[in-house]
Amino acid sequence: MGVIKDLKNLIAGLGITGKHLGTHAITVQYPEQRDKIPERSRGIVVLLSDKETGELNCTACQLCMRACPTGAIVVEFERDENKRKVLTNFTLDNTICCFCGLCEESCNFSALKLAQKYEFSTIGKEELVWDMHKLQEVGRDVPYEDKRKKKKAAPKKPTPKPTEKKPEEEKKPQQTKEEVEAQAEKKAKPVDKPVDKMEPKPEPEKEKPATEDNQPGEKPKAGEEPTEQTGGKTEQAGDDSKDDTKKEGSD
Amino acid sequence: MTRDELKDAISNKFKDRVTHLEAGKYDPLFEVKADDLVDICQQLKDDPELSFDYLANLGGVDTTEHFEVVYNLASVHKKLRVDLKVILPYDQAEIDSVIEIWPAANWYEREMWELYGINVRNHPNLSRFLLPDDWDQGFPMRKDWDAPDFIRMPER
Amino acid sequence: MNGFSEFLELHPLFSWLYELLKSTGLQDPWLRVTHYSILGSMMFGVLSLIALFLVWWERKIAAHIQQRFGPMRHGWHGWYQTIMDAIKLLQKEDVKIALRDKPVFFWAPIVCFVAAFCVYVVMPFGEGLIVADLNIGILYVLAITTWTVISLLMAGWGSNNKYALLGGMRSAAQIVSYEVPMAVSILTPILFVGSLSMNDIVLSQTGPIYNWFVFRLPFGPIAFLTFIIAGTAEANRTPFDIPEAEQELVSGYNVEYSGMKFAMFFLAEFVNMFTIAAVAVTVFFGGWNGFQFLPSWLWFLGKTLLIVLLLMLFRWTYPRLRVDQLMMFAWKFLVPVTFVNLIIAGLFKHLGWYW
Amino acid sequence: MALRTEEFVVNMGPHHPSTHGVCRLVLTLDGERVKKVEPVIGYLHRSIEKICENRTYPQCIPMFDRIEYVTSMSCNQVFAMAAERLAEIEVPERAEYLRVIMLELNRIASHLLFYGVTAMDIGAYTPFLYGLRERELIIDLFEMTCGQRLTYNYIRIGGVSHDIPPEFVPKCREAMRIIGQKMADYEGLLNENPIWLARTKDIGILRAEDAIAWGVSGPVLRASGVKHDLRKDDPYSIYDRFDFEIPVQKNGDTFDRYIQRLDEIRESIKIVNQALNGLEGVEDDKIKAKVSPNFKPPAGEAYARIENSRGELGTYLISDGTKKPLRVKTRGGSYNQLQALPLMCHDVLVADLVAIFATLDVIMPEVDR
Repeated sequence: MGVIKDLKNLIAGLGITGKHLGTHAITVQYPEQRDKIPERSRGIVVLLSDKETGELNCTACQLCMRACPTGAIVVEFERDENKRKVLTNFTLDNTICCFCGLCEESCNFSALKLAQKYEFSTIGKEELVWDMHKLQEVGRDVPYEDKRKKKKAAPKKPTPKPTEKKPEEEKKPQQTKEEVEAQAEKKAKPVDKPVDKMEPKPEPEKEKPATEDNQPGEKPKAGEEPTEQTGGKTEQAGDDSKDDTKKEGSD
Repeated sequence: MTRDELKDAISNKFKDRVTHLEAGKYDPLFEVKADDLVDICQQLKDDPELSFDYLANLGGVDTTEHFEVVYNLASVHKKLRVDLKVILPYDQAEIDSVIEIWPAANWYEREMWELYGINVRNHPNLSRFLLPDDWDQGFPMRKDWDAPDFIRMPER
Repeated sequence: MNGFSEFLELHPLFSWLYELLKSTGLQDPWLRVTHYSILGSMMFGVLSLIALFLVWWERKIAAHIQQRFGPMRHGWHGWYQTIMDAIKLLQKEDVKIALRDKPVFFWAPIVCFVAAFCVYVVMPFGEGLIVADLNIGILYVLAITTWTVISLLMAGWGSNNKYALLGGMRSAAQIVSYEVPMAVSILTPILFVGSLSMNDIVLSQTGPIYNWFVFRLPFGPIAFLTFIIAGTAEANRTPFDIPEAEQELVSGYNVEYSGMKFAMFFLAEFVNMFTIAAVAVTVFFGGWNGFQFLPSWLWFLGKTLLIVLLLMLFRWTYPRLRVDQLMMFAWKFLVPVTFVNLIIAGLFKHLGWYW
Repeated sequence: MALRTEEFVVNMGPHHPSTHGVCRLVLTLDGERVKKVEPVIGYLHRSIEKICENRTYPQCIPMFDRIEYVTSMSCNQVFAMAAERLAEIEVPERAEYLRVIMLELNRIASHLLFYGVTAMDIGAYTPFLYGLRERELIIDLFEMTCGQRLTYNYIRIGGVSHDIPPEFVPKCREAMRIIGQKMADYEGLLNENPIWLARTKDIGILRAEDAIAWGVSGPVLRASGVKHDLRKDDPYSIYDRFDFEIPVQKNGDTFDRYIQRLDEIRESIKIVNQALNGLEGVEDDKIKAKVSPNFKPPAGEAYARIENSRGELGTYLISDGTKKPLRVKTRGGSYNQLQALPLMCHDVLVADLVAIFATLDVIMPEVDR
């Protein structure tokens, strides 16, 4: 009978919602709890500093400025007595940045990175235009893998000409997996700076050392990544990186 | 039917009324005279072998020398694809509507009229819909268009 | 055990209040008026609290069905969230659109609010816990709940908004239609009670649990089902919430209301839902009857909240009916079913096949 | 005295809960009955086509993300495909597999969102949250791979930007399994529900010949009974390697359009699982062909079209040999479906109109661009 069948189906629907009534919430209470963000997550753009000297990595080559699809980045420089470029200002307009990551990929010097930070709301629009110092300050505690070290290792000029971007193929260093791991281990722990008030410190687990996964998807990574996803080799590599993480986290 | 066969079929069917253009990199591309357009479209649709019953896309182009109108046609049942192109000089930017053949052309032609200023004859409802109703700053998709508040991406 | 639940009964409070007033030397019309006003205000306070609680409860139920947290910030699991919301709504600007129908726009929420609360004059919350035991109690309930339709029509008209007007029209059609099956399905138990007084209806269901009307086969369950369906429609709850149908009419009749006026509509909706559940409990689930270990008003409250939970489950499970389907359902399905049920019940009564 | 009645005009939108953004429908109503519908668009017009004319080819891809943000992977794909056709670039096999996985995951995500919002528009609130709950699994996979949750910028000219992280494959399989299981819940909530059936059956029927003539594509076309799917009919990428069915419905009413998407989720799950298996067999770990940052395709024109979750998503790309495209013309399924909306709204009620509009699954940024 139609009515009985309809009633049965209606009650079945109640059963499904009723079943969920007893389950636990899958959401999190945001400011207190946070979901873990993946390493590759693209948040706000920060400028990276050299780990030893604390100076900016940026060489004012303007590649990022050219790569930016919205014109959010403005790089200003002047030439010193040796005709070398010196960065005078680096402005990032967060109101028009679209977080595409093209600037990070275009950069050959690990000068900037889309960090895993996403909380930068302000009262006024003007406060979102960040200059060099602000970007550097925000980027102090961001872990990263230094692309320049590979450059130095290669028997080339210490500073390659930044004016012309090379095809990515040429940048690919002939590194083996062991070397990468060694490099990762060598990496100094990021200095704990006093946290900026707008940028709550990420949870310790998030401060992973930059592994090969952390890099933008250019050629070097593809070479280093194991081919087979389920091979024992991969698992090992994954475990290694996890171990590193734990060490970093427990420190 | 492969792309080459389709190219030959259309070339043979319409002889010199259509010109095959090498610029079409993937699917065959033909140039059609503006006066001839509706007739050719109708025949393309009615031909049982081709039966281009589906207008996938229609758009204007400003090449800085002349206007072009590109029709991307497809056949749902025969699984074919072809592009038609009509070249219009700047001073005669006017074309016949293909709404009678494919009703889908309605909004595409309106959009073309609105953004490029290419007039569409026999269109039932040429009125603004993408731009504000009180728009008075010309045709924004033209290459020479400029407006006081139009910020071009700086050349870097 | 019995002593404990006796101790928790509240009806001695009522008689004590009456004695207290009497000892001040008041004479009868004024004595009764004062007594009823005090009781009425108490009822009003309690019901406002219940409505606030229901808002919170509905949000929690919805959240848990949808695997969310719901309100969590104010107090334990956000228990006083609604109070904060009410305070916020009180402080908000009362937006008055220019082209409204001024008196109608002003009075609509008040009528809605008052009508929603007036029902509880005859509601037996517990043994002896009744403000006025009118001998036409259930008729009074049916009459007062229909007031809502006037207020919704007023809101729809007074707002001078097409969506609001559509909402008002829909609600008028809906509530008037569903009044019929609702009244007829209540008539079925009344047939056996022989009285319209709410207290008598409850008293006729005392004794073992199978004395509750919902367990009187075969007409009891059907009457209850039709009543709860019609009641959901009366209270404008999903799947019959077409007067406010957010996705179609934005918010229906209350689209132009803001601040406290909106809050009045909102609270009235929850009070109406509680009314439907309370009437269902009174008529079908034995009212405040229950086992001895708990006081009668707790039984009443517990059963009512269970029915409310059912109504909430409806809301968060079912899609919304369309307006013509709604009317069709009322007139082509519910009305015949309730009438046939009534006739069957009458037959059983005549033959004496009931307990 | 004869009762005089009048039709009245209601503006549904641009700020209306069920117009999925900022579409405005001008309704002429006779009581509750819809006599005439006229969609008015343009409230979200950003002229992305013009913007792209001033950007280099790699810079266009983030712009294309924003054309249709619910399935931005396919927007990336269609632009990359058009550019690859222009420059005749061969995409590495691994990248093709990754593209297929991402496109299908994105299709599932989009259909899950559709399930939620359609139920919501017809008045059932809870399915919305259930649909988004499973969509979240997929969005997490995307974030893990390319770092963004909505505008991915993942599929690039010549390949993809990142290889998948090692934990992607097991997580993806797990997500597919969970979604496959939860389908029972989705269907239990709505498919047999008499209220749902009453609201959707025989409402807003679109006949197959009308659908083709008006350029309707994708699930809406297939719900009308036309077995047309570009993944089979005009196979792009490596879709010809997978074994999947194209579900087709008969009536073309609201219910069919709804059930069509649920069926497609199942097929997409199949494709993803096959692609994950196929990915293991790929020896070469190249994910991007050699493409210069100053990508300059030779002069020419190409039209690329793919099967999006909303129908045929096409891009006509004209290059004049410089590093910026001369013309980018995009066509989205929503555009034609919104155009065909008045066809389905003969003498329906306002509530039906909402249901029909919801099952067309229109995304306004794709319409206005």
